[in-house]
This record gives sequence, structure tokens and C-alpha cells, in this order.
Amino acid sequence: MRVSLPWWAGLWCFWMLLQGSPSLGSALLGVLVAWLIARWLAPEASGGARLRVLPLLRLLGRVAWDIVASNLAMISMVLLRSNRLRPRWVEVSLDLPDDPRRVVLAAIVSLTPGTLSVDLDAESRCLLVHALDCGDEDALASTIKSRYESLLLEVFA
Amino acid sequence: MTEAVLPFVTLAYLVAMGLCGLRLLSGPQAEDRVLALDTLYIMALALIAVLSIGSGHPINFEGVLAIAMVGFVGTIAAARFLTRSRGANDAGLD
Amino acid sequence: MSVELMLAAAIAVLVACALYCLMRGRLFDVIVGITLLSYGVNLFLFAMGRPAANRAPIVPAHGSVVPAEYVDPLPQALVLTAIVIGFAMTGLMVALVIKRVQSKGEG
Amino acid sequence: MTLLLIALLPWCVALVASRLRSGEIAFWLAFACCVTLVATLGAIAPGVWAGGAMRISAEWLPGLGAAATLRLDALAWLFAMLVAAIGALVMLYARYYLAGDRQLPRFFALMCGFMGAMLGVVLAGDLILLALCWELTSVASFLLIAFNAPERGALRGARAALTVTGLGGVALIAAVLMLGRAAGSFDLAEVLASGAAVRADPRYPWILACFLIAVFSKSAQFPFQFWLARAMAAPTPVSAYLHSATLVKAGIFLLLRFYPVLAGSEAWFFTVSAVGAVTLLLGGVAAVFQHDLKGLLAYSTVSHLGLITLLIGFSADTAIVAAVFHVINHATFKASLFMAAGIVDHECGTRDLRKVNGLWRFMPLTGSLAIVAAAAMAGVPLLNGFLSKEMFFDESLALEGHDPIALLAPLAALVAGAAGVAYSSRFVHDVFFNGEPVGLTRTPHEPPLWMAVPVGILVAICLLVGLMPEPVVGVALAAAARAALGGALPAYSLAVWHGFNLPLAMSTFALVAGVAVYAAHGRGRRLHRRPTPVAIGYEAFECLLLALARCGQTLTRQLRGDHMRLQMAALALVAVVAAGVPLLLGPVAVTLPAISAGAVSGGEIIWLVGAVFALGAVSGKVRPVTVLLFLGAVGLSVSMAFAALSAPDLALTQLFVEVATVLLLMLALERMPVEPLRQRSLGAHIRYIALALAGGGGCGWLAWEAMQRKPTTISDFHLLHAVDGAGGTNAVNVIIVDFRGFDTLGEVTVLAAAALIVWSFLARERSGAITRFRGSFMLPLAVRVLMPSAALVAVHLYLRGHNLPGGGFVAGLLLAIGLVLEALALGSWRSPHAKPVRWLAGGLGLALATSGASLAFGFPFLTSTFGHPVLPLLGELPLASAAAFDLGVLAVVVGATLMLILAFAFGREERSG
Amino acid sequence: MPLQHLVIAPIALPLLAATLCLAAPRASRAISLCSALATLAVSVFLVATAASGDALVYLLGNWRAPFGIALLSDRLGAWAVLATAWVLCGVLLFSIGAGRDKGAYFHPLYQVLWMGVNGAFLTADVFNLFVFFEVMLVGSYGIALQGAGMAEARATLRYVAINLAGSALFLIAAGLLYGVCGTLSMADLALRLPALQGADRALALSGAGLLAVVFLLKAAALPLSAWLPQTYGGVSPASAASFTLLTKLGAYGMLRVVSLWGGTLFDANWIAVVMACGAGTVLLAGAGALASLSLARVAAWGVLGSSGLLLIVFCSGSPQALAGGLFYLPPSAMCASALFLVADLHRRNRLADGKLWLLIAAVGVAGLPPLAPFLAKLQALDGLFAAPDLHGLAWLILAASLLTLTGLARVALRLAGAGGEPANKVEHLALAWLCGGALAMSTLAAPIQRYTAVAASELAAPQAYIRQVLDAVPVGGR
Amino acid sequence: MPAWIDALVAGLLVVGAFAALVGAWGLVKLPEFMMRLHAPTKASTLGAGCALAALTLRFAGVEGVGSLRYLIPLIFVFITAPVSAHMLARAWRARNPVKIEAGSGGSSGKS
Ligand code: NA
Ligand code: NA
Repeated sequence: MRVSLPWWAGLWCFWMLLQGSPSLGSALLGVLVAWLIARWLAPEASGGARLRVLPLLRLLGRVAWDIVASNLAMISMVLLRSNRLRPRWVEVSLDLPDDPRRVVLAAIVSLTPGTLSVDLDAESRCLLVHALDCGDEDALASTIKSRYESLLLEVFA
Repeated sequence: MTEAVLPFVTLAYLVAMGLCGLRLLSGPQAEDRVLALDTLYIMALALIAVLSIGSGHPINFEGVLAIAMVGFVGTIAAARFLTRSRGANDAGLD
Repeated sequence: MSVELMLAAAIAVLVACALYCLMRGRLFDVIVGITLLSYGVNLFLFAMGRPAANRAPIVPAHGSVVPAEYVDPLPQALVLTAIVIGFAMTGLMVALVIKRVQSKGEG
Repeated sequence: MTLLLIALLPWCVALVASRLRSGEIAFWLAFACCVTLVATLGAIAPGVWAGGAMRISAEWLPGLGAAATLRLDALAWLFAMLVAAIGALVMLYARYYLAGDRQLPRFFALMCGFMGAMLGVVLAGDLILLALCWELTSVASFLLIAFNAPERGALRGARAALTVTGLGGVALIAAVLMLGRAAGSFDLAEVLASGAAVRADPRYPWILACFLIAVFSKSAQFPFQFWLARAMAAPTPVSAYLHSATLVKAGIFLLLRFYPVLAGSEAWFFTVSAVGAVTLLLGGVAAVFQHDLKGLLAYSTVSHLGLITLLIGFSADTAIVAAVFHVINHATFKASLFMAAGIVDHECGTRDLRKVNGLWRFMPLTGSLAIVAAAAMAGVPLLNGFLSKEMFFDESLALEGHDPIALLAPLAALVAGAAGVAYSSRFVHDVFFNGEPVGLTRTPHEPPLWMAVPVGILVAICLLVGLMPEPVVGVALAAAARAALGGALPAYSLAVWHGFNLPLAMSTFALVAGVAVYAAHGRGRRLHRRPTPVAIGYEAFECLLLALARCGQTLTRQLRGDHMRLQMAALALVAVVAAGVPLLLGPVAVTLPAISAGAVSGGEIIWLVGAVFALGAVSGKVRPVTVLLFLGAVGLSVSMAFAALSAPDLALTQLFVEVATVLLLMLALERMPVEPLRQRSLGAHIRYIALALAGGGGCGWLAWEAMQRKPTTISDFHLLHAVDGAGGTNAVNVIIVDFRGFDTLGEVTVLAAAALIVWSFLARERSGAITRFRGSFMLPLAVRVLMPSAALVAVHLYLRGHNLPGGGFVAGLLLAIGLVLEALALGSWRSPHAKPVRWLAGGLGLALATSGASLAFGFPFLTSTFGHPVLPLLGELPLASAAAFDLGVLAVVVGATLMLILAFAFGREERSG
Repeated sequence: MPLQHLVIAPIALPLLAATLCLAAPRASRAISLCSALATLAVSVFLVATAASGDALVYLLGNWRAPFGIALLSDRLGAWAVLATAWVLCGVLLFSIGAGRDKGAYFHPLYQVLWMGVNGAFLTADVFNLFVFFEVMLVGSYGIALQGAGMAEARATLRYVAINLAGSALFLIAAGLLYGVCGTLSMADLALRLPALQGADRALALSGAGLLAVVFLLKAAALPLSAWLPQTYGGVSPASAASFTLLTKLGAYGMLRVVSLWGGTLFDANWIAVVMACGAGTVLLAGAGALASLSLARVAAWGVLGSSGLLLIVFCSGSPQALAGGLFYLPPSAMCASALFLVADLHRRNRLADGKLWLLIAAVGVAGLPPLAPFLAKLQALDGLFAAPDLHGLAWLILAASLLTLTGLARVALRLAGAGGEPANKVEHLALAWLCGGALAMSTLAAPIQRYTAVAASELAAPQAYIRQVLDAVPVGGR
Repeated sequence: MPAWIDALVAGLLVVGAFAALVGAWGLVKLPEFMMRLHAPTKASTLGAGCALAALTLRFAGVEGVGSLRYLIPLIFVFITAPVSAHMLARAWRARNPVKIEAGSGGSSGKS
């Protein structure tokens, strides 16, 4: 089995982060450990998809901001008008071509407060989302598509 | 300043945990309880982090890491059980 | 509220609950009881090590050590052993209960 | 040497015979053995008669102060001769009686074994050896009675015999042990010499009681007489041997043997003579009414044994002579009678006196022999029985002093004498005359010659002794009696004719009365129409056994069934008492907690949360899955408590174990339908709650009190020497892998074994596929990321464990949980953990190898070493051999956890949706 | 390598064998047998060394005694280890002959059981004793579940549950002793316990009391006996045959505790209670044997009876009775094991030519001559009869043995006509090994009684034990 | 430790504690399961995130860049939290079937 290079590198970074105080010894050890684990446990590199850094950072930033912002929104919702919420089930049809990206999108949807991805229909490629407080289902769906799906398509070009 | 807020922060997390415990006790459905337990784990994680700040030794950091990595396993298992059993063998109780 | 009082209270509650479960006579409750009992007993062992906050028994690599500045590490080591053995026994017990319940269903 | 030969030869023959296939060879061996014994005994006879006791001794039981001593004096010689000589005749007889039986080798082996045991009793020169051989005779007789085993009568007879003689054995053991203490030695010679001391000992009544129980049970004295009648289920040669000449005489032998030690007290006189008299009468009367030929003989044996006992009970020197004489006489005529009865049984196919009639026509030879023997039994003059019975009458008349007995004894003797004549008459008349046989399946005829020869020999002895007693047995009798008395012989005369005297009158009266009684009762077969008499005592015995068995059943039924909760309650109760009593009675001043209004320092409230959920888990109103969730919450709070109270290692371990446990229980719950709680009475409820509260409260109190104590602990050493002694700063880990690494080795063994058990136990289910968590589209991807990270963190935790929180346990648990999760989420078996047993083997091997490596350097098992080599580029590298041990621990934990959890994960596929 | 190191062998060898069996399952039979023989040889060596007067102390990890874990092979420990080796060798042989070892992981689990028993007999550390109890128990669970029928599972479930509760008690006891005395070494505890005063002493007594409860549970003494007949009668007889020594562990533990701490910690009432438990057990065993209808059940009650007897004599305070008890321990286990094995033969309908073994084993269990249990019991009874206040116990033992005899006779007679196949050579060899062991012990009674007498006197004066453990010097003087 | 870092740490702690409190409150207060599912998964992410960030900052002065490792748990929380929420929602739906009208993007159904 070939060792997947991105995994190796990623694990090595993780190792270095974990060590706290970086030293040459731990770096070399990390190479070995990461190689072994990547060889043993990491899935094989899926050919084709390449990670693009800039869109990734943009995506991360946007998600982080949304998490904070909608958390605040959430706080107000829970505290101030918990009796007047409008929960809705929303189906979002996805354009993402492969499962990993759909999963990432679903995760982002879940992480941003107010929405929760519940199911992914394998055939119709629809993401079933539950929204805590939603006036307009279509608006929510399009927000999700525009804010995250497009960027995701860019990240894994 | 940190020292000043720490007791209150700790108390806040404890109260939050207490609320989670309340939900865990009251249910009404098993899913609610699982959710409460899951949240309890996250709260515990945060609380340990806060206590580490207070003590000045992040000696329990690995505990934090552990909760973050495996805390959800119980939730997964319970959710799986609930999905599969659909309460068939113990209907009527929650 | 002292650490000792809380520990003693927790041990009392855990052991009492465990005993009640064990004496209830249902196989499932025996598993629950044994689990609770092992929590209680582990806390009991742990309590024997003059527990206190912020005195983890991790000594400096160099320099002198004053034992009184640390909690007693030995009970912790014992609890560790007890935890692992308890886990193994729980698994065993559960397997047996499953077999027993299945046999009831068949016969 | 001769003694050794006598004692061991039968055993050797028994051993050889038991391995033989051919009954013929076995017979010749057994017969040769008996003949050799007779010859040997004959050869040493003059010396023994002259008063020279032979003795050999070897060291055997120094702890008891007992030795393997054999001792042969004239009394022992007499009994040994009886055993050997009658043994030879019985063997000869049995060869034809049991001809064709497939079990013949076993029979002869058992007979020889019995003979060995019996000779052991007779020759034992040490009380312990005596008791041992005594028990062996019980065992051997049990086996011989049970020879026809599946047959119902044999089973019951053997069991009754074993129980009664077993009781006797137990009593003898007690008697012997106390006697040995009282006499100061177990050596027979010393005991015999210390009679006065024994009789003065405060334990004497106990000794006597136990001793007499032993003797009476063996010799079928009242109230133990019933077993002998039951023992008639044995093959007739066995009855002829054991139940006339040898086994039942063991008790008599013991009475004679210990006569100098134990006799001479009022207790002895009254007990022995009373029991003897009762037995004498009981046996005599019962014998008349038996319908079974062997039953008649059995009760007559009981009666005669009673006679001998009564004689010994008289405690007069001449009575002892009479007793010894009657032992000889009874053995000869009773053995021949049993053999004759066996011939009848053999030829007629039944021994029911109501069917067997008028055999004189078919077998005149057997008839004439039997009639002579029966006459001897009845005490007809010119036969040996007459002589000893005459002496008995004489003794009963000579009794002085003890008023009631002195008056009653002659009367009893007379009645018993008459009864003896009556049953002897019945034996003769009812078998050989009294009309025609009834319903016999075959026509009887004379037996083979060699079957009659032993009877003939014995009858000839009866005649010879009866005609000229002094030349035939005089010397042996005198020597034996002298040995039994342990001193000088009294004046007595062995003569056929003593002139017209009172005993002769009594004899005559008994003869006439006996014949008259039989004639009156038996006229016109009136006796035949009487119902079979109940075996006196046997029913009571059966009832007693049954009651005891019932009692046992009731007792054990309390322990049976689904009463696990009772067992738990018993354990809890005992523990509460054991721990509580010292606290409550001891000077424990209750230290009340000083409640200060200090700031909330953290985890303390968590414990309350834990306590609440522990209570919740106990509630019977929630469903099982909820109980498991509550358990998870309790576990979490315990883990938090550890984290808050300076136990980071514990917190980590508890957390991982908690997760693994919840995972395991959730997987298992699917297959474990939980029955609803049974309703229990309020009282039971309250009892259990009270017990639980006592147990819990007690534990809490113990913990509280113990936490007030601050003893100097051995762990100070561990803290002080963690770095310089073991090369690690994390004292907990250092203890686990170094100071107390042996505990850890045992612990991983437990883990591995438990995993193996569960894995193999649920193997049937494992044939299916692993049930994966299907339907979740997010989980697989998350796990793909998590799993390698978990492995990396595990490596990290393992590597730092010696110095900081972490170590092999937690690393292994984390890795295993990751692997389990992966297996469940992806449903795949990766090659490395497809065979988790290899993890176990590898881990245990590594731990063992690390532990054992120090042996090569001359250091004890588990000795560790460490160093800080400075390497180029890498700098100082902390290395400890204990780390390799920890790696082994890690591997075992991984393998075991995988097996423990995954064993429950196989089964049906998940329903989709 | 100094011979000292052989002390670890009875523990390390079985573990090594278990590991090798896991690694090479095909060769597990050979590995297991080799290990069994090696362990037997080492056990003989340990007894020989102990008999020559040198108790071997082994400091694990080369740490001085109260700080690390020490093993001690004194006369008592070595004797028990040898008894274990003898019985387990025989049962292993039988299992191989009967093909019972084909079950999953039989050999590794059997070796684990062996390791646990040996460890428990050799260790001089309270917590380590707990660990080895667990090792022994887990091995016994594995052996009990061999064949894993429903009946076995049911019987084992109770056994596991009650033992788990017992383990919890053990932990509390060990914790309490540590909390009050600050040490775990039995020898060190023996030094520290007398120094305790007042409330400390009461607490220590509580801890020791809990420990005693654990031992009573393991010995299946009266209020806690229910599990034994259920378990031993419920699992396959061949499994039960390997358990006959496990109850002896309880009595052994009690003996060690009473010997080491008894003089200073326990008063006469305490001892009397334990002896009363033993007496009740003996009587119960007799009643049970009388009431039972199968050979395996009678054997189980026999095991219970011998366990009660040992409790009585070990606590009696009479050196003579104690020596008798030590003499009694191995042959009673051998005979009970043999009886279980015969029951196994009967259950598989292979008793055609095994009646001799039935006879010998039954005679041994009933305490009849010529097997060694008879002599040992005699010695024990002699000791009891020597003390005026112990007469009652002697009578009780005698009465119970009569009940056992009667029950055994009934059951054995039922088997008298049993036929079926003949057993194979290996099975005969195994039975001959066990029965022969008991027989050989009665012919070798003289040296054995000398050995046990010295062992008893050692136990009566534990200072030697304490000094030996605490004064042992690590290699290189660490 | 510079004062601004101290202030920042305190601020983060307060925000996190507040978020956690609100999340727990929502867990208790919200009327039905699917709504309750939102509250803690969100609020607790912020609660945990802030606490960990505070930890990182607090020890940045001592450990420098190394204290970034205290953010690692956050990554795992972000990976696992959506998964558990999803699994729970799925389990709940299995027992409480919800009808969702067909059509992309705009259908709704109140449960
Ligand atoms: Na007739
Ligand atoms: Na070491």
C-alpha cells in the first residue's frame, strides 16, 4: 500500500502541534510516526481532487464568522423568543459532485447555529436540513448554496 | 482579571451542567437524554479547560483531548441503538 | 465543604445504589449494580490517597522531592488496575447475561 | 518378616487377581494365599502359644505419634487362623458356587482384599493402624455385599451395612484418638498395659461409649442388628465368610482385645451384658420366624454374637474363656450352615423356606451334614456347640452381686437356648422334611463334590471338637484366652462330661422346650402362613436416613434456584457486620465534618451530579437504555472528580473505559431483552433498602474515618525514587510499570483472558458480518479523519506516559476505541486487527520478555533499567526499559478491548431507514 | 542464574505458556504439557528447598519489600503450589485425553488459572493477592465455560456475579488497610498493625474483617456457600475438577491472615466466629452430600466440606490440627478432582472400566482409608481432641463425614452398573496420577508429617516470615 | 502575563460561559426535541471554543507557539459535533416519522 502524502504531511503537522515544544528529535520521530500511521490507517489518496489553499482559508474564515454570529443570534433566539420560533424542515438540493464534499457541507450547516443537517438523500442528492427559526425556506436554501457550496466547489477544484 | 471572573465562569459551567443533568433526568424521550449526555461531555471538556486556567497547570489537557475525540462515541452508540431497536423491547418507558 | 466529606458522601451513595441494584434480582440490574459498585470502590481506593486539588503526583525531573506536597500516587495506581479489571469483568458479565437471556428465550 | 508376609500377602493377591481375566487362575491364587497363610500360621503357632508375641514396627505417622506396628499374640493368632482357614474353605466353595460368573476375578480380589483388611485388624499393633484396617473391612464388606450391585436388595443392603459400620468406624476413630491421649501412646502394647490409667481418665465414659458403638455396630448388636439381615443380599460365600466367621467377629475381637483396658467398670458390665442379652433374645426369637433361609441364619448369628457379648460383659475370667471358645465353635458350625444354605439355594433356585421342603430325598449327603451342623448350633451334646453353651449356662449361673442381672441372666440364657433349638429345628425340619417342595423350577440334586467338601470339613471339626475338645483346641484356646485376659488363666475344664449339674439340666430343658415350641408353632406349616416379619430397626433406620436426606434437601433447596439476590444480600449483610461491628464496638469517636463556607473549588458539585444519576440509575421506572445513559453520566462525574483531585492518569483512564463500557453495553443491549421488574413485597423492599443503606453508609463512613488518618505510607519512597530509581517523573506510571509492575502483569493477563473468553463465547454469533452503522453519511468521513488522529494521539500518550499523564493503558484504550469505531462505521476489517488475538499474544510476549530480560543479567524478574543517551541531532533521549513493558501493556489493551467490544457487534445487519 | 529465581517460575511459566499457545495455537497442547511438567518440577524444587529450611524471598523489580512486591516461598506456600501442580497436571492430562482441550483457548485459559493460583499462594502483598485472585477467577471462568452450554453459562453467571461483588469487597479491604497503615505488604502490615491504637485499630479490624469475608466467600463458608454447589454442580465436571483448589485459596488466605496478624488484631470471639462458619459449612456439606443424587454434586459438597474443615483447623490454634490440615489440603483436592473426573467419564458414558477410580476417589472424598485424607483428618481430629474446648468441632467433623459417606455410598452404588465405552489410556493415566498421588501421600506420611509439623510451627510464630520478607536485600543493594 | 492578554482571556471565558449557559438553558427550555437539538450543539461549540481559546492564550506566555496545541480539541469537537447531532436527529426520525413534502428548496413540514 502506498502512503498517502497529504495524510503523511497532515499527520506530521498534527504531531508537531501536539508536541507543544518542537525539537529536532520530536520532528524526526514525528516523521516516523506519521509515516507508520499513514501507512497503516489512513485511507489511500483519492486521485484528482486537489486542495486549494486560498478558497479554503476563505471558507474557514466565513464559517468561523458565521459560527460566532449565528451563535449570538441563537442566544437571542433562545433567550428572548423561544416561544415564537418557527422550526422548519428544508430540503436543499446539492450540486456538489462527490460525497466528501457533501459531508463537509452538511457539517458546516450543522456547525452554524440555527440549522442542522439531518439526512442526505443518495439519489436526489438532497440535503434535509432542519432550521430552528425560519421564515422563508427558499431563502435559507439559497443562502446555504451560495455561502458555502460555491466556495466548496472552489476548494476542491 | 482572569482570577476575578474564574469563580463565576466555573459556576456558570457548573450550572450549565446542572441544566444538562436536568434534561438527562427528565427526558422525556431517550433522544433527549442522549443529547443531554452529549452536551454534558462538552461542558465537562470546557470546565476542565477552565479549571486548568485556574490551577495554572494544564495537567488535564489530555483529558480535554480525550473527551473531544471519544466523547461522542457514546452518543453514536446510543443513537444507533435507538435507531435499530425503535424502542421495540421496552416500549412505554422513557 | 471538604473534599473528604464529598468523597465519602459520593462513595456512600454509589455503594448503596449498587447494593440495591444487586439485590433486585434482575440480570440487567446486576450489571448496573456491578458497574456502580466498581465506581464506588474505585473512589474508595482513591480516597485512601489523601486526595487534594493541584497536587498531581508528577515530580520534577531534577531537584528534590517533598512527598507531602503530592497526593499519594499508590492508590491511584491501584485504582488504575481496578478500573481495567472492572472493565474486563463487565464485558464478561454482559456476555454471560446475553447467553443466559437467550437460553431463557429458547427454553 | 513372617508378620509382614501375613499382612501383605492377601493384598498382593488381591491386586494381582483384580487384573486377571480368568476366574480359575484367580481362584488358585486366592486359595494358595489362604493355604500359605494357614501354613505360616501353623508354623509359628508353637512360639506364639508359648506366650511370645511377635512384633515388627516401622516409622509411619510421626505427626500423630503412631507407627506401622504389627503384633501377633495368641489371641490375634486364633482370629488370624480363623480368617485364613475358613477363608480357604470359602474360596474352594465359592469356586463352584459362582462358577461361570464373569466377575469371578473381581470376587476373589475383593475376598482377598477383605481378608487383608481383617488380618490387619487382627494384627494391628497400633491403634491408628487398627482404626485404618477397621475402616477397610467396612469398605471391603460394602463392596462384597454390593457384589450383585444393580440388584435392588444388594444396593440397600450394602448401603445399610456401610452406614452402620461407617458409624462404628467414626466412633472407633474418636475412641482411638481419645484412648491414645488417655494412655499416652497409640502403641497397642502400651495401651494394654495402661488400663488403670485409662479407666481413671475423665474421658473414660466417652472412650467407652464410642468404643462400644464401634463394636456393637460391627458385630450387629442391638440396636444395629438389622444390617446383618440386610447383608444377606450378598452371595452366599460372602455370608459364610464375613457374616459368620470374620467380619462380625471383628467387634468381638475388639471387645476381647481391649478387655484388659476398658473392662472392669460398672459401665462396662451393665452396657455390654445388657446389650448382649437383648441381642441374644432378639436374634433368637426373630430367627424362628424368618422365611428366608439365610435370614434365619443371619438372626441366629445375631443371637450367637449376643451370647458372646453377654459372656464378655460378665467380666469374669472364665466367661472370657467361654467367649473365646464359642467364637471358634460358632465360626465352624455357622460357616458350614451358610454353605449348606448356599447349596440349597444353588440347587433349588430359591431359599424361601415356604417353598423349599423335603430335600432329604434329593440330597441326603448335604442333608446329613447340615443336620449335624444345625445340631451343633442347637447345642446338642457331643458337638462343639454344646460345650460352649454349657459353659455359657455355667457362667450365667455363676454371676454374683449385680442383682437384677444375676437373676435375669440364667433366665435369658434359658430362653435363648430354647430359641436356638427352635430355629435349628426349623432349619432341619423345614428344609429337609416337612412335605414336598413347592413351585421349584428345577429338580434339586446333590452339589458337585468339591462344593460339599468344605462343608464336610467344617462339620468334621464340629464333631472333633465336640468329642475331644482338649486335644483339638485346648492349647490354642488357653493361649488365646490368656492373651485376651492379659494375665493368668482361671481354672476351667474342657470336657465332654461334667456330670449331672445345673447347666446340663438347663441344656436338656432348652432342647426339649425348643423342639416343643417349634413343633407347636410349625405344625401343619402354620409358620409358613405368617407374614414375613419386619426387620426390627431397619425401618427406623431408613426413616432416619430419609429424614436426614430431606433435611439436607431443604437446606440445599434454600441455596438453589434463582436467588442471586439472596446471595448478594447475604454477602452484603456479612460484610456490613464484619466491618461494622469493630467500628461500633471500637473506640471510634465520630469525626464530624467541619463545614466551612469555602469557595466552590471545582469538581465537587460534579459528584453530586454523579450521585443523583446513580440514584436515577436505580430507579425501576426508566428503560434500560436510559439507565445506561445515567451510568455514563456517573462515570463522567467520577472521571471529573479524578481530574479535579490531582489524578490526571485516572481521569483519562476512567474516561476511556467509560466510553468503551457504554459502547459495549449499548451494543449488547440490543441482544439483551430486559424483563420487567418483578413486584416485591413492601417488607422485602424495606429490608433490601435498609441493607443497601447500611452497606453504602458503612462504606462512606469507613472512607471518611480512613481519610482522617495520615499514616506514613510506602508511597513516599515511590515519589522520592521515581526519578533516580525508575527514570520517570509520573509517579503513578512509574508505580504501574516499575515498582508494582507485577500487579500490572497480572492485570493485563486478566484483561486478555476475559477478552479471550468473551470472544470465544460469542463465537457462534461472530460467524455473521459485523453490523455497521449504516445510513449515516457523515460518520464514515469523520471516522476517516479521526482514526489516524486517534492513533497519533495514542502514540503521543504512550511516549510521554512515563513522565506525564498517559501511558500504555490509555494509549491502548484510545487506539482500540478508534479501531472499534472504525470497524463499526466502515464495516470493514482491517488486516492489523482482523486477528486481535495476535495483539494479545504480542503484547503479553513483549511484557514477559521485558520482564524476564533482567534474569539474564542476574537481576530479578521485572527489574528495569533506564538511561539518557545523548545522540547526535536528537539530543538527550530518555529511554527506560519499562517503556517496552508499557508497550506490551498497550498491545494487550488494544487487542483485548477490540475483542471485548467487537464480540458484541456481530449479528444482524441494520434495518435500513 | 541463582536458584532464587525459580520462585517466579510457577507464575511466569504458565503465563509464558499461555502466550505461546495464543501465538501458536496448533502447538498449544505440547506447549501446555511442557509447561505443566516444568511447573511441576519447579514446584517440587520449591518444596524441597523449603523443606531444607530456606524460605525463598523474591523481590520483584529488585525493589525492597514493602515498597515493591515480594514473593515468598515458605513451607506453606511451596506446599500449596506443589498441590496445585499435582492436581492441575492430572486434570490437564485428563482434559487432553478426553479431547476437552479442543474448545476455544482452553490451554491459555487453563494456564492462566494455574498462574493465578500459584501467584495467590506465593505473593506476600495484599493487593497483589487481589490481582492474582482475579487472574485465577478469570481463568476459572474460562474453564467453566468450556463447552459453553446453557447450563454452564447459567452456573458461571452466578459464579461471576458473586465473585465480582467479592472482588469489590477485597478492594475496600485492601484500601482500608492501606489507608490506616500506609502499606500493602503483609509482613509490613504485621509490624504496623500492633502499633495501632484506639480508633485506628478498630478501622484496621474492619478492614481485616472485610478481608476475612472475602476469604470466607472464596472458601464458600456457610453464610456464603450457596455459589459453590451451584457452580461446581452446574459446570462440566471436568471443569469443576480443576477448581478443587480454588476454595482452598480462601482457607489459605484466612490462615495467612490469622497467622500473621491474628495475635495482635483478632480476639478469641473473632476467631470463634470464623470457626463457627467453618463448622456450619462442614455440617451443611454433609447434609448436602446426603441429599444429592449425582456424583458431581456429591463431589461438590465434598469440596465444600473439606473447605469447612480447613477453615476450622486453620483457625483452631492447635499446631497438631493445623499440621493435619496442611496434610489434608493436597490429597483432598486430588480425590475430589478425581471424583469429578469420574463423574465426567460417567456423563460421557465411558465408565465401563473406570469403577476402580470411582471407588478410590469416593473413598478419598469420604475420608476413608487407605488414602491420605483419612490420615490427615485423623491428625487434625487428634489436634482438636487434644484441646478440651474443641471437642465439639471434632464430633461435628466426624458426624459430617458419616453423612458424606452415606450420600456418597448411595450415589456411587447407582453407578455400579454403569457401563458404556471404556475410557482411553490417557484418561486412565490422569486418574491414576490423581488417585496415586493421594495413595502415595499416605505411604509417605512420615516425611510429609514432619514437613507439615514444621510448617505449622512456622505459622504459629510468624516473626520469621516477617523478617524474611522485610530483610531481603535487593541484588546490588538497591 | 500582559494585562491585555489577561483581559482577553477573561473576556473569552465570560463569553464561553455565557454561551454554554444559554445552550444549556435552551436544552431545558425549548419545547420539542428537534429544536432542543439545536441549542446545545451550537452553544456548546462556542462554549468549548472560547474556553479552549482562553486556555491557549493563557499559556501562550509560558509555552509560546506550543500552546497552540490547546486548540486541537476544538478541531475534534467540530468534527464530531455535527456527526452526533445528525445521528440523534436520524434516531429521532426513525421513531417519529416526519412527512416532508417533495420539491427542492422550499418544502416544509411541521413535525
Ligand atoms: Na420349608
Ligand atoms: Na521494573
